[in-house]
Amino acid sequence: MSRIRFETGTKTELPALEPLLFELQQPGRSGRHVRGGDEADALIPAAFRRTAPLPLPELTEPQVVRHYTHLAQLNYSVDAGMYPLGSCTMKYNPKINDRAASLPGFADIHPHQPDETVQGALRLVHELQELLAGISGMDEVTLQPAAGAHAEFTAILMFKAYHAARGDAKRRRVIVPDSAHGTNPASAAMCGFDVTTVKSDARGNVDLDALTAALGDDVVGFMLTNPNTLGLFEERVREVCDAVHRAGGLVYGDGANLNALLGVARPGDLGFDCVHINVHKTFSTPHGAGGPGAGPLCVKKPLAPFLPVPRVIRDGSGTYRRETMAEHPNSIGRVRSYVGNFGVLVRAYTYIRTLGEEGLVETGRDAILAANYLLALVREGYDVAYERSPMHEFVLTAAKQKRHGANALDIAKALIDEGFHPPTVYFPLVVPEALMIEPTETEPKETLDAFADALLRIAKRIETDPQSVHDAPVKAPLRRLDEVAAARKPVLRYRPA
Amino acid sequence: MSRIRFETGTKTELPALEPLLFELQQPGRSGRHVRGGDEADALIPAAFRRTAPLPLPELTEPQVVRHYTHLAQLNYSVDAGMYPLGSCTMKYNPKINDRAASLPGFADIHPHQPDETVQGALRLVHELQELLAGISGMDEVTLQPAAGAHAEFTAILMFKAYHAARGDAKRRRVIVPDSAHGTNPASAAMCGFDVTTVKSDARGNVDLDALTAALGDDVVGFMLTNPNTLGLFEERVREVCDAVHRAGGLVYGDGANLNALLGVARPGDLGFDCVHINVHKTFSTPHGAGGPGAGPLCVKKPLAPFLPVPRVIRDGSGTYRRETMAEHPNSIGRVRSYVGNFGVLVRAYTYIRTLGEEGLVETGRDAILAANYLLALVREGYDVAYERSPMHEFVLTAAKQKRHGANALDIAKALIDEGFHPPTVYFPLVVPEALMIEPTETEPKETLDAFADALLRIAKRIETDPQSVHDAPVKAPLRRLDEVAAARKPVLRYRPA
Amino acid sequence: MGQNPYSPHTDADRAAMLARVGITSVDDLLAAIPHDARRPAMGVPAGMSEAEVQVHLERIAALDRTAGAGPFFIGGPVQRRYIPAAVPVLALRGEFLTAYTPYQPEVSQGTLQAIWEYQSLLSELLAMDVVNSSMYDGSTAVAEAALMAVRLTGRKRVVVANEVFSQFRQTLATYAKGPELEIVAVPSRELAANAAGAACLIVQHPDAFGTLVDVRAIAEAAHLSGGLCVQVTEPHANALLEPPGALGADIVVGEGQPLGIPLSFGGPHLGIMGCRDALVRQMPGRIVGQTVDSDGTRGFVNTLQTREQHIRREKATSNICTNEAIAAITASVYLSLMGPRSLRAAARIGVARAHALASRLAKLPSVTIGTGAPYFDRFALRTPLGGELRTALLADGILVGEGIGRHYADCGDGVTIQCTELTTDADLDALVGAVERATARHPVARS
Amino acid sequence: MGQNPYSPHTDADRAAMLARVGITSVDDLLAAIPHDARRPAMGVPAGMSEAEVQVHLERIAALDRTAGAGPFFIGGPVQRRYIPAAVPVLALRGEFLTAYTPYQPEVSQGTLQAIWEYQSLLSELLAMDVVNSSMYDGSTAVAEAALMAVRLTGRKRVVVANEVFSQFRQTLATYAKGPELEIVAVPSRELAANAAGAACLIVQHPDAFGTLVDVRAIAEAAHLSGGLCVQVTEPHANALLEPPGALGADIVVGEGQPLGIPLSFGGPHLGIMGCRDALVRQMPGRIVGQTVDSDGTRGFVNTLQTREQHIRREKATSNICTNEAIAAITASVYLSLMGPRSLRAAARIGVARAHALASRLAKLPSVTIGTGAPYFDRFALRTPLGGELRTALLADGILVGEGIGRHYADCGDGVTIQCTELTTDADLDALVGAVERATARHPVARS
Ligand SMILES: Cc1ncc(COP(=O)(O)O)c(C=O)c1O
Ligand SMILES: Cc1ncc(COP(=O)(O)O)c(C=O)c1O
Repeated sequence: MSRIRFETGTKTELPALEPLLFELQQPGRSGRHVRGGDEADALIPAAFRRTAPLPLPELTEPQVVRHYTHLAQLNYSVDAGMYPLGSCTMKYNPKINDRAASLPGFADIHPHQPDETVQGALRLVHELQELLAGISGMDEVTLQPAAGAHAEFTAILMFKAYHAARGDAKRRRVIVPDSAHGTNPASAAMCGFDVTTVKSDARGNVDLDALTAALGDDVVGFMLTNPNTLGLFEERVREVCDAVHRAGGLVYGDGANLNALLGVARPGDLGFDCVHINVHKTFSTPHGAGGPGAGPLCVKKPLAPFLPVPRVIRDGSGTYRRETMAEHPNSIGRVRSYVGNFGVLVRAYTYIRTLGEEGLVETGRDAILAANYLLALVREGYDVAYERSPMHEFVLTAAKQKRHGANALDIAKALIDEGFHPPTVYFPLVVPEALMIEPTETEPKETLDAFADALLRIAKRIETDPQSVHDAPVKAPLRRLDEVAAARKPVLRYRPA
Repeated sequence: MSRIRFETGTKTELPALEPLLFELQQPGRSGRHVRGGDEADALIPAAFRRTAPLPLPELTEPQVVRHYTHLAQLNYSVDAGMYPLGSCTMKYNPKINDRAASLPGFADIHPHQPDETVQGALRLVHELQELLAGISGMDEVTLQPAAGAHAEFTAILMFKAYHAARGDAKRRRVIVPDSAHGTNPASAAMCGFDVTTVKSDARGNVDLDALTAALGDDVVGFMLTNPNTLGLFEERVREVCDAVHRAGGLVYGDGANLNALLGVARPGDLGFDCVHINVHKTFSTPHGAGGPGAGPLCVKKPLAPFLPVPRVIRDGSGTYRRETMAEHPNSIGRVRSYVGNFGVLVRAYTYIRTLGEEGLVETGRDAILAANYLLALVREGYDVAYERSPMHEFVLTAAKQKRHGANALDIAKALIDEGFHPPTVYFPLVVPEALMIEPTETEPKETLDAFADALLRIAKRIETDPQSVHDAPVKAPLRRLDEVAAARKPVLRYRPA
Repeated sequence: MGQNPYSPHTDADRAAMLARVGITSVDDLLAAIPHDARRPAMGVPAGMSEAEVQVHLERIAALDRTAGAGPFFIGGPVQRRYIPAAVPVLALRGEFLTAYTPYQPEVSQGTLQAIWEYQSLLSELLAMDVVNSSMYDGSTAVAEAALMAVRLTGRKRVVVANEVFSQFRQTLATYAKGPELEIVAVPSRELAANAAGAACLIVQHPDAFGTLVDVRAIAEAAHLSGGLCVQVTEPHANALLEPPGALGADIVVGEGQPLGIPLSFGGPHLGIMGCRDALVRQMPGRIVGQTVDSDGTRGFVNTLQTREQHIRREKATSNICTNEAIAAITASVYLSLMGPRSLRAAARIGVARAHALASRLAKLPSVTIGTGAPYFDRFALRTPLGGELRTALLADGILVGEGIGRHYADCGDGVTIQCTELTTDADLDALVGAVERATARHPVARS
Repeated sequence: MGQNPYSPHTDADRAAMLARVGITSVDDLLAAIPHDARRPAMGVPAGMSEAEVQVHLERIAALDRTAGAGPFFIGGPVQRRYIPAAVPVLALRGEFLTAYTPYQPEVSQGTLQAIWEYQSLLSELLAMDVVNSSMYDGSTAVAEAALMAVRLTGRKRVVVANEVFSQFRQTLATYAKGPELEIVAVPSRELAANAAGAACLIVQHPDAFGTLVDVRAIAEAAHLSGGLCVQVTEPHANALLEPPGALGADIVVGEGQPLGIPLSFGGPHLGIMGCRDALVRQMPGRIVGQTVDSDGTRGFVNTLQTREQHIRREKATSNICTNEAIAAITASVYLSLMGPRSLRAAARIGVARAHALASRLAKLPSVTIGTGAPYFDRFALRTPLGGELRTALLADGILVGEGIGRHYADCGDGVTIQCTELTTDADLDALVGAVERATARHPVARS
C-alpha cells in the first residue's frame, strides 16, 4: 500500500490518490482489442439505434494497466497481510485453486451445453455435493446458492414449501437470536415471514427460556449460527433444536463459522435440519473484494424434495445429469441461473481434496487453537465479551477503552498504522464496542504475537494518550473518510464537472 | 510503491522494508507441492548422497505469497509509471504478448522434440525471421542470441569467420566510437580482438577523419549504433560504412535504437552488413527486471554462411526444419542451446503482427516526435549535449546544475520524489553529467508535460536551493543506498548471523 | 500433524500455544460438544500434494468439451466473447481478489474506486442514473427488481414477458413465492395491455430470441397505470441500441458476464442492476459513494448502507451480503480496455455474423428464421426437427442454444443461434452445412 | 493515424507536439536520412486487432504437440517438472516483469532483494560461496566458466568431458573461437589424466546420461595441476547428491530451467553460475550485494560492477548486459515454495521412476540400460534400433530424448530416457509396451 503517487500528469477534480478513468481518458484515444463489423449498423432499424451518447472513457491499454496497478496497490489483502475479520474467515487463498478454476475444461464451458458435453464439470459438482454432505453430516446438497445469504433465503423458502406440503399454512414466524448476522432476519423477511428475535443468555448462548417462550405453532423455524457470532459453541444445541422441533419448526444452521467445526463436530449430528456453507470462508475461496462466494446448502432427507433445480445427479450408468422441475415437482424451483458459482466451487473442491480428511481435521483444531492463543495474549489489555473459551474467533469489547475516550473504531484505525487489517467492529450487535477477531489457522505464531503486541500497545496508548488514536490511521493511503457526507449527498457515479 | 509495512512479526537482523526468506522461515514449516519418492534414497549409492546440510528456507505458501507481494510493491515498473531510461526503450509491454507466449503449444514444448512435433513453433520462428529481415533490410536472420550483447558477440565471431574464410587472418582490431555502449568493446574483446576507440565530432557523429585514420588492413570491422547513443542519426552514415568497407572491414549495426528507425530507414539500406535487434526494446517484450531479452541478428547475404546453427528453414513442401552444422559447415556453431529465447520471440512476433506495417511506421515517428517534444519543453532548464534534432531520445547535461552543486544523480533522485523513474544517467560517457531521456511512443502527452514540469521544477530548486536535492529521494521506499560499502565489503548472500 | 499444507504451525508452535492458553490439548476447549458428536468421520479422501491435485483436476476438466473446441452458437445471457489479455491480469491481482468487502475504506481504496468506476461505467452504458455494485447474477437481479418494484408501488402483481430468458423468469417465479406475488406471463406484445394494477412490467430487449422490442411503449403503459418498467438488457447491445435510460425504463437489470467474465459453466457471473435516482433508496445491494478524507483527499466508501441487512436486518431492501465484486471490477477493466470503439465493434460483429448466417440458413428448404421482426445478434432457428436439431448438430460437433419449446411458452420450437465477435466464417460454413444435412435427413423436411 | 493500438496520441496531440517543436511534420526531423532510404517498405502484413492476433496465434500453437499431451521422456538440461501455481502468479507480476535492470536501487528493492535471495538460495543448494544473478542459459554459463578459468589461470587449454550435454559442449566450442582456446574432449573417466596444463576440467554430474561421476577425484587432479574444476550440475540433483561446493568444484554452472520455468521450446531459461569467494572478481554477470540506506535501513544494490562492461568495456569479465533476471526471480519463488521437502520429493520421484522403468525395460530382450554405473533420474536406453528407436516410439505418441549417437562421441547409440515427478505409471506402461513392440519388430532384435 502506498501514498506514493506514480505521476501521470492527469488533472483531477479533487486532490486524489489516483485519477478516475474518466479523468485519464481523452476522446480519440483507444486500443484495438476488437475491430470490424461496420456492416452491422445498416442491419439495425433506425428507430432502435442508440442516439444517446456513449461517453465511455477512451484510453489506451497502457493507461488502463497503470490505473489498476495503482488501485491494486492501495488495497490491503490476504495476499499482503493478516486480515483478522471476525465472521469472515480470511484464511489464505491457495493459488492452485485459482489455476484449477481457470482450466479450459472448467472456465470455457457454457451452462447451456448438453449434459453429455460437460461430464467433467457435472462430476466435479456431484463429487463436491457428496463431500459437503459428509463434512456437514447432512443427506443432500445443492450448490446453487451464490452466497450464504442466498442459501438462507433458499432454505427458508424450502421450509415454507415443507410446511405447505404438510398442509400447515399457519406458520409465519422465523426466530433468530439477537446475535444473528443481519442476513438471517433479512432472508426470513424476503420469504414473507415475520421475525422474532430472542436474546442471548449470560454465557452467550441462546436463552432457552426466551426461545421456548417464543416458539409456537406459527413458527416456521429457528436460525442458529454455531459456533455463534460470539465465537462460542452453543452449549445446549441439542436442547435448542429439540425445542424447535417439538414446536413443529425446523432448525436452520448458519454455517458461516464452519471452520471451527471441521472434524470437530458436524451440524447434521447436532440437530440441525440444514446448514449452509460459505465456501469463501471455510473452503478458502477468495473473497474477491466482496464476492463472489458460494453458499452450498446441505439438508436432511425430509427437506430434499424441496431443493432447488437443476439438481445434479449421477445415474446408474455413471453418467451425470441435470434434473429439473419435471423430475422434482416439489422443488421450490430455480433460485438463480444454472448449477451455482461453478468457478468458486472448483476452488472449494480443489481445497478439500488437497487437505483431505486429516487436513480438514487439523484445520478446525488449528483455527480454534489460534483464536484461544490470541485471546490469551490480548486479554490483559481488553475486556472479553463472554468469559468462555471461544472456538475459532472471539469478541472483545472496547468498553474499558471507551471510558478513556477511544472506541472500537479508533482501535481499528490504530491497527492499520501497526501494519494490520483491523478486525470486524461493532458486530455482533449484542456486544457494545465489539472487536471481533478471527485469526484463522493460516497465520504464523509470530504474526499472532505481533498482532497481540500491537493491540496491547494500542491499549496502553489509550490509557495514557487516548487522543493519539483519534488521528489514526496516518500511515494508510488515506486518512479517515467522511462517511456522513457520502451518505448525505450521495455521489454515486462520475458526472463531468 | 510503499514505505508501509505489512506486519508479519518477523525479526530482521537490520531494520528492513521486508524480512528475508531466511528470516521468515522456520524449520518444520512447509507446503505440500510435491511429495513421495521415498524409495529413491536407497537407489543412490551412499558415496554420492548429500551430506552437506540443505538449509533452504522452510516456509508455507501464504508466507511466500506475502513476501513477493510486498517485494513487488517496492518496485517501480512500466506497468506503474513512465520509465524514460535512455537507450532502453521502456515502452509499454502488451499483455497479449504474454498470453501468447503462455499458450500450451508454445510454453509446453521441449527443444529436443522432433521437428515434426513442433511445426507451429518452427513456423513462428521462421515467420519472425522473415519479418525481421524485412524490417531491418537484411537478407537472413538468426533468432538465437539471448540479448543484444550476445548478438554482438555472435556477429563479431562471424566477422572473424568471414575474414578467415577469405584467408585474411591478419585482422585483429575492432573499432568503436567513444559513444558506444560498453557491450560493443566487451563483445569485440570476447572474440579475441583489440579495440580501437574513435571520437565523436562536434555534431555528435563519428569523426570521419578519426575513423579513416584508425582504419587499416588489420581492422575486422566497425561497430556503429544508429541513431547513436546520443539519440542522433549518423549524418554521414553511408560515408562511414563505405570507408570501413574500403578498408576491407565490416560494419556492425548496434540496433538498440531501432525504435527510431521503424518505417523511417532500414539499416540494410544504409550500408550496414548486419544489425542486431533488441526485441526487449523495439518490440515491446518486458525487460523482466533485467532480462530475458532476445537479440536477433540480421545479416546481409555474404555473412549468411557463418550464421550460428541450428538454423530454422522452410523446405519446398512447406515443412519447417532445424538445420545443423552438417548442412551449414561454415557456421560458427552454436552460441547457446536451441533456437533462441523463444518465449520472448513469441511476444515480439505478436507485437509485430498486431501493429502491422503501418503501426510500425507510426511507432517510429511517434517515438521521434515524443523525444523532440519533450526536449523542446525541458531545454529552457537544461543544457543539451548536442544542438541537433534528436531521434527517439536525447541527452542533456547537468553541467549547469553541477555548477550550482547538484549533479545528474541528484536530479535523478529528485525525479523519484516527483513520481517518475529517472532517466539513464552518466551514459554515454562522452557527455559529462549525462541525463539520457527516452520517452518512447507510449507515454501520453500529459505525462510528457508532467515529466518536463518536474524536470524544470528540479532545475529551479537547484538554482535556489541545491542542497535540497541531495536529500532526495525522500518518498521512495528507501533513501539513497551506500554503494561504496556494498562493494568494499561485499555481502553477496545470506549467512546466518 | 502437518496435514494442512497451508498451516504454518509446527508441533513446537502448537505446544507453545497450548501452554500459553494453559491447556494440553485442543480437546480441552471442546467440552461443550456433545460426546457422541465429537471427531466425526467426514468421508473425505486423504489429502494430496498440489502436483497430484493438479493432475486429478486436469483429468476431470478434460472430460468437458470446451466452447472453443469447435463451432459454437450457444449464447443468451451467457456469451462467449473475446476477453482482452489484460483483463484477468489486472482484475485478478491478489490485492483485489483476496480482499474482503471494503469495510475499512482507508486500506481499501483500490476496491472502492474500482467499484465506483464500475457504477459509473455501467450508468453511462445504460444511460441510467445509478447502478449498484452487483447482484448475484442476471436472474436474481430480475427477481430483486420485481421485489423492488413491489416495495415502491405497494402492488403485488408483476407482469413479465414470455421472451425474457427462461432462467430469469424461473428465478423470478421462485423469489415471488416469498412475498406471494402474482406473476403474470404474457408475450412481450401484450405487456402494455396488462399494465393495470401491475407493480412493474418486465420486458427484455433484445429478447431471448434476439428480437428487438419497443420498450418505450411498454414503459409508457407501465407509467400510465402507476407502475414501473423493468428492462432486462445485455451489455453489448447497449453499444448499438438505444439504452434503457433513454427508453423509459425505471429499473434496468441484466447479466454482466459478457463483460470480460469467463463462461465458467454459469458462474460466478455478474448481476447488473440500475435505477433512476429517485428509486435508489429502495435498491438492493451495496453502493459506493464518493467523499473526502480528513486531509481533503478524494476517497470512496460504501454508502446508503441503511438499505442493507447488516444495518436494517429484516427491514433491509434485500438480504444480499457477499455479492460479485470481483466480477464488477472485471467488467470495469474490460470496459476501460475496450472503450466505446472495441465495444461497438464486438457488438457489431455479432450482429453482422448473425444476419449473414441467418440469410444463408433462410435459403435452405424448410428452415425459418426468427419472427420476421428485426433482431440483434441471435435468432430462433426453426426446422421440422424442432429442438431435436440440437442433438443432430451435436453429432457434427456443433453446439447450438437450448431447445426453445422446452424453455419458452408460446414461442414455438427450434433452437437459438447466437453469434459474437468470436464466431468465425468457418463456424458459419459448418453450421449451414450441418443444418442442411440434418434437415435433408429428416422425413418431414424431405417431404 | 491510429495504427499503433498502444499509442496514446490523437491527431490533436500530435499537432500540438509538432507545433511546440516548431515543425509541421516529423519528416522535418529526418533530414539526415539519405533520400533513397526514406520510408522503406518493410513487407510486414497489415496490423490486426488483439482478438484477431489471439486467434491467429492459437492456430499456430495448435500445430505443436505439447509435452503434456502424452507419454514424455525427454529431459536433459531442460526438464518437464511440476510448477506450483503460485510461481507464475508471483514471479510474473507486472512490477517485476516490466521493470528494467535495477539501476535506481531506491525504487527497485523488489527486484534487488529477490535476486539477492536467489543468489543466497542457489549458494545454499550448491554449497557454493557465491552465485551470480544469472547467465543466458546453461550453455553460455559453461562457456563463460571456461573463459573465467582461462583468465584466472592464464592457460588456454580447456578439457571437457564427452558426457557434458551436447548443447553445452558445442556452445563452449563456439565461444572458444574468440580467444582461440584449445578444447580437448575426453570421456569423464579420462578427465583427471588430462589435467596437466589445463585451465580447467569441465565435468558434468550427473552426466548427460544420468550417470553419477566421481567429481572429487577430478577436482583434485585439476587442483594438483594448478587448474580449476568446473562442475556442470542440475538443480534437483543437488537435493539428493553431494553438492559441487562439497565436491571440490571451483566454479559451478548449469541450466536453471527446472526451477519453475516453462519449457518454452528452449528459452528463455536460466544460466546458473557460482564460484568460490576468491574467484568472484573474475566472475561474469551482475551480482547484488547487501547494504543500508542513509537511514540505516537494509537495502540491496548491484555491486562489484567494475567487473562489468558498462564500467570496464573491453576489460570487462564478459559482455553480458541483459541477463535472465526474471528467471532468477522465478527460481527463487519456486525454491521458496518447494522448500527442502518438496524439492527432495520431486528429485526422488524422478530417481524412483527412472529406476523402476529401467528395471522393467532391462527385462526386455536386446535392451541395455546405461553403463552399469549408478545413475540418477535418466539413463541411456540402447536397443538394436539405436537412435532410430526415437522414431519408432513417436509413432506410438511417445516422446523420448535425442539420439545419443548423433550428439555424443564415443557414447554408443540409443536414446536418453528422463523421468521426473510428472512421469506417471501410465507413461511407464506405455513406454515399456512400445519398446517391446518396436524391438520385436526389428530384424536384429528378433534374431
Ligand atoms: C454469520 C454469518 N451469516 C451469514 C453471512 C452471509 O454470508 P454471505 O456473505 O456469503 O451471504 C455471513 C457473512 O459475513 C456471516 O458472517
Ligand atoms: C546501445 C546499446 N547497445 C547494446 C546494448 C546491449 O543489449 P543487451 O542488454 O540486450 O545485451 C544496449 C542495452 O542497453 C544498448 O543500449
